[in-house]
Amino acid sequence: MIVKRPDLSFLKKIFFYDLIKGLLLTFSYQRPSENYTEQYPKERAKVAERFRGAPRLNNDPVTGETLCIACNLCALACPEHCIEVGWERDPAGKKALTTYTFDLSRCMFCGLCEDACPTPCLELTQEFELSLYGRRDMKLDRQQLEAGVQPLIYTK
Amino acid sequence: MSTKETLFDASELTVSMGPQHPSTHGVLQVKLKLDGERVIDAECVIGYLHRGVEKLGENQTYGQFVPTLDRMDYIAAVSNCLGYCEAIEKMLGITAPPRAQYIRVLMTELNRITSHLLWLGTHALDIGAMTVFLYAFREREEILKIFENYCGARLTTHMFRIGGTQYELYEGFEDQVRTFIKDFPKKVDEYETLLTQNRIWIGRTRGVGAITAKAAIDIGLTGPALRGSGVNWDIRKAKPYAVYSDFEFDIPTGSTGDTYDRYMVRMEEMRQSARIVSQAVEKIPAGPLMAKLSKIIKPPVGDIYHSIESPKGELGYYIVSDGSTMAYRARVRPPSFVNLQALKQMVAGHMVADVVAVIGTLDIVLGEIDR
Amino acid sequence: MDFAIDNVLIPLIKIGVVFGALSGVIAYLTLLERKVIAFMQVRLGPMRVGPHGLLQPIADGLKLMLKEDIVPNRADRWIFTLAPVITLVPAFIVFAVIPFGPTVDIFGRKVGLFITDVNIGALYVMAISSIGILGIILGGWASNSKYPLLGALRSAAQMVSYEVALGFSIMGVLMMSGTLSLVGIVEAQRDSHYWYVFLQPLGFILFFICGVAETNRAPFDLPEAESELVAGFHTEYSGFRFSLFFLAEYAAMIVISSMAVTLFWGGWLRPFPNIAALGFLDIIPGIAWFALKVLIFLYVYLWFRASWPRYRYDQLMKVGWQVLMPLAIANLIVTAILVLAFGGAK
Amino acid sequence: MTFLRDASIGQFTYLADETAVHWPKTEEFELVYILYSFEKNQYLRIKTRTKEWEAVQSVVSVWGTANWLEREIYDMFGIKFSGHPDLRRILLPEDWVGFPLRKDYDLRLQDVEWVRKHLGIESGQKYYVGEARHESPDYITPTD
Repeated sequence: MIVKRPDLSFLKKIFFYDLIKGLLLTFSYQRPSENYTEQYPKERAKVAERFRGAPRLNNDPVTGETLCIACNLCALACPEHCIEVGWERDPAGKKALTTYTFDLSRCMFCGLCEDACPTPCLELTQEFELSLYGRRDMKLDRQQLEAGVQPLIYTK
Repeated sequence: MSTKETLFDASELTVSMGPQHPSTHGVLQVKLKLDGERVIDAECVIGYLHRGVEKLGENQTYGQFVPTLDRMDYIAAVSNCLGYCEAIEKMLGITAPPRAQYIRVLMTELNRITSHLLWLGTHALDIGAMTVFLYAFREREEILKIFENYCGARLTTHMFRIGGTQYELYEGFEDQVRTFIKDFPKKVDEYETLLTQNRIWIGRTRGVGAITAKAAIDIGLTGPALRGSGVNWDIRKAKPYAVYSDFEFDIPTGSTGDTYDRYMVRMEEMRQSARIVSQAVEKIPAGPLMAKLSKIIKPPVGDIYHSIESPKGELGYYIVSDGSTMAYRARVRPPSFVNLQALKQMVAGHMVADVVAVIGTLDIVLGEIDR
Repeated sequence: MDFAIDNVLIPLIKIGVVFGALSGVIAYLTLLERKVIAFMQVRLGPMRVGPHGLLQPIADGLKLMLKEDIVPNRADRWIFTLAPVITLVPAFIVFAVIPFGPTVDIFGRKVGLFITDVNIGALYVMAISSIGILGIILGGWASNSKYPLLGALRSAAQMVSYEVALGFSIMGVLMMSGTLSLVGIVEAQRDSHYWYVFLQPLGFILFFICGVAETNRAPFDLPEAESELVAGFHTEYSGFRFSLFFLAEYAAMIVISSMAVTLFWGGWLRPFPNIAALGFLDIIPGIAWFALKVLIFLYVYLWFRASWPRYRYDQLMKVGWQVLMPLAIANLIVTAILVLAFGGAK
Repeated sequence: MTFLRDASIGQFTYLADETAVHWPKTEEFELVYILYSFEKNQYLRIKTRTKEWEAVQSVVSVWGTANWLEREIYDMFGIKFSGHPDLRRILLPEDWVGFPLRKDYDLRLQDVEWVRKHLGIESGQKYYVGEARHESPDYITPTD
């Protein structure tokens, strides 16, 4: 299917037909209803429900302690080696989670850890405002992960 | 390319459109030898964005390598992902279930539209038409919202896994896509009113960067750049992968191979992609999303070359596996890398302002060139 | 005492008023530009600085004042500082001749709403506005680096060639009105009951196209095209010096618009000057009409910029010499014949 | 080992890709040419093995595409192509030492040295002691 190459008839050239057509189009878009910008700090962006943002360790809603069984699958799945899971055997012989660090500065939010986690514990929330003041704060420890990253709301 | 001495035999002025130049799409440095306004020679210096993707491929498991591929051609991340997943599936000898195939085709075609919209915006912006950029990005925003709702990310989507797709369609999906497809052709007509018959646009793009079909094949041009020169070759038709054979769409080709033809070819391709998407939305079959395969992917020893039609051209994957969980060699054939070679031929003899137009029409993405 | 007031005090007040208003108008013209183009592009334009971005020009002005003023090391320091002044001054002194309104009496004294009524007005405007080109060439050359040099040569060639076509396109009006002084032209339009745009449509179109090209704007803004030569002749400038170039460009825009209004659209006359039925239009003073018309022209300037791509350099020259020039001369000849045929200058 | 694949014999007028694979055990490079013919709509893959120190005949004269492809192979593997118009490094800086895609090229230590030498700062790269994953490395990450 050969692409056509339309050409301007001489008459149209005289009366700037093509140029005026362009002008009318831009003029027609001036209605405020057509507006598309979003005033970011005041109007918050509508984030999709499946958005892959900052990670969070979920706790069991009933008993309150963590769902994580320290299986280290998420650390192996992560291409960027961001996760380090610390665990030790509790008296019953089962693994218990002690420390859990997640290096947010290297994470690319690919969601592989979320897929690898057998329990609904590790979850990428819809939080996207992750700018912090130091690289050291980027290494989230267990408490921060359970509470989820608190965004600092832009007040002015 | 004439190497005659310059007009007043003054030494040529070498101007370098440096890596941070506003109109090179990414970090590309073009060393131009100018004789006054006329370009004698253009030499591209690349490598500023080299991240060693292929070396990464050898040190990451097959599943982990997929997100890195999204960062290669960050504008058409979905087709990178599709090409790689299909190559590995071919090696494993499995095929994704039909529902996953349909979702894959649908998402890749939507991604093709976003890539062409971004190309249109930046190409028109380089030549001066500022408003087309804003209109094109308004449409692109709609598609990115669909991606965000579906897989959680807008640009580096990491949408497919080896063996199928990870995410089920969210409930509002069909009608969100239908509303987009319903008014998209009208929007493309709007871009055309601003550009196609505009005498300034015609003056700036006709006869600029022309390349014959034979020279294009020899230098290895693929995709819309090749089809602009009249070669009717599209991998979706030549070697149908996924379920492309179920849809009917046609392949636009140009006649003279100049910037205007490539512009018209891509505009037509956007309409064809919209056609495919509208057919795909109606015929998504029910069924499982992932093929049955073990958690740890170990393809048999051997190698494979699988190429798909990415918005920029033929995107090929050559994977050698030695039976372990990591690829022994993961070679990516990037379309922009090979298309950029044609810049030298296309630009010789033109004005400085045309270099910008030609870079725009080649639609290069530096992430893919430098790997 | 009377003489002193008439010839010294009043002109000084007028000059003060005109330049005060002018710099205010230029500042808000930059905001108007960003707002109009923004709305055409489905976005909002500056909203953060003050309600709906109204304080944005002041913020820009302040920013440019406070910004560091870099002079390239091997630049020719003297010419580098002189160049923006050479471009700005002509753009401002042209306003001495432009009639904003009819002579009106304030406190019982007859005062003309224009600074001076020089009887060679049109020639004065042409001469002064061609000096601006020198500033651009010097600016480009003095900053001693590749891009500004290319940009300066390009814009100089462009302005010179469109200057000539501009001059020709005005001739038709001068023949019709018989006088060079701008106030005279407007009065001639009032007496002849027609605005010259109806008598000289081709002349007006040519004038406006050349005017747009003259000020490096809209489809002809190749010299300072961001995508090719970074920023043309004022690449190396920053801070205060850049703001001078910036003001000069907008002042030139206002000059061309007000010239178009005075020559072709009947300066301060209300739309149908002599038809008594529309008497009620007289309530709005002449100067308001003038301002309204200039505003329309500025809007058209911005409208061009938002909707069209940019000409390439050689096409720009081709249009200038091969299309506009012959048309302007043809228009000149035709008007000459008509004027002679219908009995001398009115 | 010189071979010249004349495009006209098999109508393979289009060289899709040209790449190399490094087999350190037998100290060989394997050059892979992927051709495609428009008439037959057929892909063809040609593989040849050369010793690490041998030069290979360049195919730039047959297909123009090979120009940059071969420059990249030289850049990544160090295979010299005789008859290539200008064989220079294409992606890496000119003075880069070593060829990254070889198996024996330990990426991480090389990066740390290059950054220290050129930029004079300690590279933030967490380096893993031990070879690339062939010899079952013990991933010790120094606590930083």
